[in-house]
Amino acid sequence: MSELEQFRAETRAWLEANCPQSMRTPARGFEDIYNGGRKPEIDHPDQKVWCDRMAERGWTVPTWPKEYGGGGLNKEEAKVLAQEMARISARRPLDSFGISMLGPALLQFGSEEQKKEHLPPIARGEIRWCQGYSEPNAGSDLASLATRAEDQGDHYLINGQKVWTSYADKADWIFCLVRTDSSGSKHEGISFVLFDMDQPGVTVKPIKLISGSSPFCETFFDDAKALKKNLIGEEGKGWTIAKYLLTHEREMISGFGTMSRESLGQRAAKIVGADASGRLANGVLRQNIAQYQLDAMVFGYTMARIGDEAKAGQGLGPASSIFKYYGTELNKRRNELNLAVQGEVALGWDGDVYDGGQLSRDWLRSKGNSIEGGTTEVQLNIIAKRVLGLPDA
Amino acid sequence: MSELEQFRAETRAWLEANCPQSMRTPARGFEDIYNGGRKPEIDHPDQKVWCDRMAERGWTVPTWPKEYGGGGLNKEEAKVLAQEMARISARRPLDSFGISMLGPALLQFGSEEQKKEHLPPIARGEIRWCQGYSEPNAGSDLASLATRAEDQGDHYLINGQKVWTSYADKADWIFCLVRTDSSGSKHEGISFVLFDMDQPGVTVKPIKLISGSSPFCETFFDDAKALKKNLIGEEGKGWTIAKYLLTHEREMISGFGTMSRESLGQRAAKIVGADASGRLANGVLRQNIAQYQLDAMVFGYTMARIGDEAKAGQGLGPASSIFKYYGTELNKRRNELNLAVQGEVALGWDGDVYDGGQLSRDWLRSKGNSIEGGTTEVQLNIIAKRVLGLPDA
Amino acid sequence: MALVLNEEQIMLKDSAAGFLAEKAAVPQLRALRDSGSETTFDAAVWREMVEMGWASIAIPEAFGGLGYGYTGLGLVLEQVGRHLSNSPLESAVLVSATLINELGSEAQKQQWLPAIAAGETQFSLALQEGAHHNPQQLATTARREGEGYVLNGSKVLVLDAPSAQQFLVVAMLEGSEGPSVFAVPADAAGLTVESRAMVDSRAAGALMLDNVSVGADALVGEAGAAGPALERTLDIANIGLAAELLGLSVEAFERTVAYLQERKQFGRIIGSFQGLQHRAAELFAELELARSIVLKALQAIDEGADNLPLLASAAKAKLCEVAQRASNEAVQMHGGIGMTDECEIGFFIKRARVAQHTFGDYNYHLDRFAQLGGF
Amino acid sequence: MALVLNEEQIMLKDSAAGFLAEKAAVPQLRALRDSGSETTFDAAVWREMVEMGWASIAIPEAFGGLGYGYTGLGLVLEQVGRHLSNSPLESAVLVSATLINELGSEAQKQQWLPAIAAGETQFSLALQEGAHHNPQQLATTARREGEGYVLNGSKVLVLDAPSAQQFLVVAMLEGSEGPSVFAVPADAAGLTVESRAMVDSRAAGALMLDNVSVGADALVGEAGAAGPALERTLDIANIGLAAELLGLSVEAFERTVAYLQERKQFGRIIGSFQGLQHRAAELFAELELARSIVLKALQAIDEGADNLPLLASAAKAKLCEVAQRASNEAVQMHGGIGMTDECEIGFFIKRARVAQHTFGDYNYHLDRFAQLGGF
Repeated sequence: MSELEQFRAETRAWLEANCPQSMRTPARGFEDIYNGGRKPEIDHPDQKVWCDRMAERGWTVPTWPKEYGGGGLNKEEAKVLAQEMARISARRPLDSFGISMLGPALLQFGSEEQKKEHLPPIARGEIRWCQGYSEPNAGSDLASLATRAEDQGDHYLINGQKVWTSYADKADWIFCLVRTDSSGSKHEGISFVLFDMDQPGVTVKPIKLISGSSPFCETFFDDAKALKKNLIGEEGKGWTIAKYLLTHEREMISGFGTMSRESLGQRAAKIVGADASGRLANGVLRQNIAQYQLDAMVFGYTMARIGDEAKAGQGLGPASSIFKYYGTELNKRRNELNLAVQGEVALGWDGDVYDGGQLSRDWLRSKGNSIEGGTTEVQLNIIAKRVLGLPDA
Repeated sequence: MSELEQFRAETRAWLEANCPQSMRTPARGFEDIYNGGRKPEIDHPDQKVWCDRMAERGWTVPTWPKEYGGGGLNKEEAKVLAQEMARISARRPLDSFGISMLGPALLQFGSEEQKKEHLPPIARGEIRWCQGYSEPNAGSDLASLATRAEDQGDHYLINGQKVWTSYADKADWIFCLVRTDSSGSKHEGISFVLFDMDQPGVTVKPIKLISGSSPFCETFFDDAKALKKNLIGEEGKGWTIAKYLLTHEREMISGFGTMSRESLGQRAAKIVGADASGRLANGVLRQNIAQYQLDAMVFGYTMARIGDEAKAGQGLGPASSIFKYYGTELNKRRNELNLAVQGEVALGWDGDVYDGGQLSRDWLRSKGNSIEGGTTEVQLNIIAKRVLGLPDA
Repeated sequence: MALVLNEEQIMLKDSAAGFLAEKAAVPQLRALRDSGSETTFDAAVWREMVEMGWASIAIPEAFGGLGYGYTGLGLVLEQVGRHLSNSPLESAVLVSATLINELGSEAQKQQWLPAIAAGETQFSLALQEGAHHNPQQLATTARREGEGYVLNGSKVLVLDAPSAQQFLVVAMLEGSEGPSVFAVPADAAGLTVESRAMVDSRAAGALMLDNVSVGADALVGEAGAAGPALERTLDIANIGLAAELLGLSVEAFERTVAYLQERKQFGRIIGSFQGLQHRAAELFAELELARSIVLKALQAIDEGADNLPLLASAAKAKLCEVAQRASNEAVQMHGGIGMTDECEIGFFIKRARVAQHTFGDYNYHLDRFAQLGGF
Repeated sequence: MALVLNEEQIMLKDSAAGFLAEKAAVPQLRALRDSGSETTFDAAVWREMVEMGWASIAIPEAFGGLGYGYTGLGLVLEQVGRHLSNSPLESAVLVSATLINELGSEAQKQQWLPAIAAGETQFSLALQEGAHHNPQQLATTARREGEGYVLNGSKVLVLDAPSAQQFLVVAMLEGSEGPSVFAVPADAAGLTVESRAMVDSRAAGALMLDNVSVGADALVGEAGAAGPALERTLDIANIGLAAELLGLSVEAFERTVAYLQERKQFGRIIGSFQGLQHRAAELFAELELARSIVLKALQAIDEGADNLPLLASAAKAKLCEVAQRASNEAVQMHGGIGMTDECEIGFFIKRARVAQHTFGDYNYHLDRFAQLGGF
């Protein structure tokens, strides 16, 4: 048996023994996945059991190095673990911005000390992080941020306001872009700092969205304190880290549109009806769905192709802008079509018969995809300028 | 009998007596209509007979004043004349840029002497005009024209080049925008002059289009002469007249899309086939045609509404930009759909079986509609700035 | 008829605009929504609308109405769309009064139309049964029993169901080829009205009819003969909804243009970006087209035009398309702010989709437009 | 298979690009068009293509081919699209050799495939009969007579008909349920070949078959059994056309972007206008998508994938959509210049529409895509 097959056998046995039955059902949405933190939201006691068992092996972050709380797995092993988890429909034990965003940035840009301090609590689900990027007067124009950080020797005093801070009300710490110098161009003088949200200078106010949920907050800093040892990278060079994370985020958001689901067209044929030869009875809806399904399929191949090309060293460069732009527009199309297919139930807002308005709330939420993480317009600007080489106005 | 009914009876009788039978069939296209001029293209001798008879009554330009060769009819009478001509399918006796473009401009901006000199030959079809507007380096940016006119006392010497001059090779005179002063802003110092094309300083070179026809020319002026008495309006104030004519032209071009024809959808059902319930067999084509027909119908109502509102003194203002933009885009859609409906025969280029490639040539020609007379992009700029009040970059 | 408003119509439009801006605009809608009440309109404001004659605009004078025609009602509905004003004006007046007027016997019209015109009895049409508008497929049944009838079946998306006093229930009567309509009181035995919260913060409801007995006089018009009147009513209803969607789209667009004129990004007013300018200009042209077809279709109702079905589907399809685009662009161009509940733009996109869906959406009406066009 | 080209494929692509740019690009196409000759390709250049092995790329080694697969042929076709290179590569190789390989008997393959690979015999498929591609409806008939067959009917859009030596005529044989294919020599008695000038300056033709007698060996494969092979051939042909349309679209786009970078209006480089930038960026994304589905579909041919029909219709539909948009935008963004015959952009829009139409256009293939997708 190869080493990898050995690993598969052990993993399978361990998962069988350790994954609670209740965690062997797919999550219905992001909300079903455990996020950890000092004030965790626990829907089922097994969530914490499952997270703790996995964290002990470093499998909440399987590819991170062991010394930072990871599993130290190589790509093949990580793939096996994912396959074995999928085999029993095991839920991911932990998801957080610490894992998906800050962790990768720290691994790349953090000092040894910073990694040692912050990565293990992320891996164990002890500290939940949020991201302090956007500001009220700097929506798409992220780099024109105005939150000031004043040098106080061993720490900075931070004053200003962030907006669209995802789950700031549930987070323990924040990774935050602040301005340490305003004398140069807007991309200079930005620093990337970490600090604890649990201090008097930090106030958080959730923003209610049109979908009724409040995943975002306004966050106010009034003499909030950030220790200098938690400055990541050089002072004034935070834009590099911010760009790295933005690319990361765009790829995550673009993925929203491609979750595998039952084919819309087939569902529509059931709900709206089909003619004798099996064609969806309403020809107009049929064409719109066909166009969507064609584009969604081809978009999937495009993500695969660009991935394969990157592996082969061919690569397109700023591909994430295409993904973000196209993926989010696709997801909006899917949601509009879903309303058109489901009809009455998709227009409900509340109550059991409408599943709490899940369909209409998903539809409304999807409108934000082409705004958050860089609007569609910003992505198109990036393609026009960086890829096509078209000049500035 | 009312005066109008009296007029109708007389008109009907006169038309019955004077319209040659061969002129009682609808023109198949612009090419079938007589354009007059010193070197007229005559497909049928009756064309000239019919034009002369109508011109004698001033009915080639029924609403122009009698002293300038017109019929002096009021709107109601002109409508009756049009109805009576339509009743026997009488062809328009004469069409030219003199009638549609220069005439209205002269009536509004010309001196008494200029009107007396130029309008009657237009009405009689003796002089054919062309329009000298666009230049090679001033496509959409019409006002940046560079053709110079140098003051020589009683005349100007004209040097420069025009492009996209419609039928310049067939015209006798040109109405032309020239620069008499280049010291001010680009809209100032433009003058509107008339001169004879039959002189040594004028060279005309037809431009072959992708459709294979050559309705446009490049026109070169090398010390061409324009008498000062043929300057229309004030020197340096020609832009006002140009704008007036552009509005006029946009409304003409936008009209291309709305000629009444057999419904595309019904034709498609014949060619492509229909299902048992009469639905066009290809559902995708069916939706695209339905969208086009809906928009074409609603665009027709919009032209009617804006006309009615203008009569009622309500009015929208720069409506011609909407018409130009939407009408030409509609016409392009119609032509693309026509290819899709007609299939193989619409892809032919030559030969009897393809009617000389009429369908594909019309399709190709339609692509120019959204470029000539101010591009779609320019029209959208005008709407954004003048109608919506959005600021300049 | 000239495609232009006369002075009387312009006055009606202006007075409706003034009243709704003050009494029934988005802040009032928000307050009603947040109150959690089942009745999602303000009864006192509705009374004022009735007093101003809005419930009687389109009802013939012989039955207590103003005989003012549907063009007038459409102008009021356009303003309703601009302000997202909730009231039974559509369920009770646009739809129910029209159906009674088109289908009812002389006695029924005398009995019910003045009551609607005076705002005394609130009717609502119970037609849709499944996920989609499909008047050709009815599973609700009626059978004769004694002098009267017994009804069984279920209905959804019954507008303003929680406050309605009478339902016009469409059902297939045993032995009939075509549909019949029955007036069923809200408190009839065997009738359950389930209130359902919709995304547009209006009230709709589901009806369960479990052996509901009604008298002989509950049958509106003749047995099995409701088809043509129902079709004409639905055409009129869709034109009215198109008028509402026109007001909604224009208002969302104007708010968006105002935002583009004021919001700064990258050191510039965002309305100066040509990418947004062209999209706004294209949408402006579409709104001008939308205005034309709505006016044409409203006039066609009052003129008794032959091609009303074609014009109704044209108007509804076009306005569904335009409202979807206008409301989507409004959210996108407002950016993050447009995603917040605090910003009023969200109310427009929510109402737009429900009004689009009601009595047939874009897909339904473009398909019908093609069919009526002979292909 | 990874969606990526290997080194051998990249070399093939580059060498095809170099050859075509020199020998068979738009200037050569213009010259051929203006010469008025019926044969609209250069026989000497075609011979060179054959010598480079292009006619044998996809033919199995057993029959004189290189056995290189369709991915290789697709890469050459993409370059053909970039340069609008006329040759019988599609009619004879992509379509005819494939059909013979899929349908022919061992003996027929031995007889004809090496001849095609060597550029000795030029075949062309005669399938379409009416205005549109519709392989389900065939009016051309064949009946048995003696040892052979007699054919009657008519065909249009037979690619490169004036220069073809053999036609693969699809007909319904008396007594068969499915279609049959017959190899008919161009000089057969009763066969009239009418050359037709198409908008793309390629030659196509119409065939009239008036009691054309052929021998027993003219029947390709088995009687009435051509359906599956024909379907697979058409899927492959459509994927090949999609590859050509990809090259055509990318080239038209790149020329347009270059023009945007250079042309000035209103004192600015027009490529600096955001309205044009966003349209160009959207089109760029569409072209990236187009590239993916073409590669995926080409690989699917070589892998013998089950879902080839779905991928073929996906590729053709997507490329029809993208080519239409890319060619229209190319003309519009070039402005007046793009409307002149002197500018080469016009050649792209003309070829695009013919390639889109050939073997089923967007409407045909999006419909088929939906049907194969189960709705």
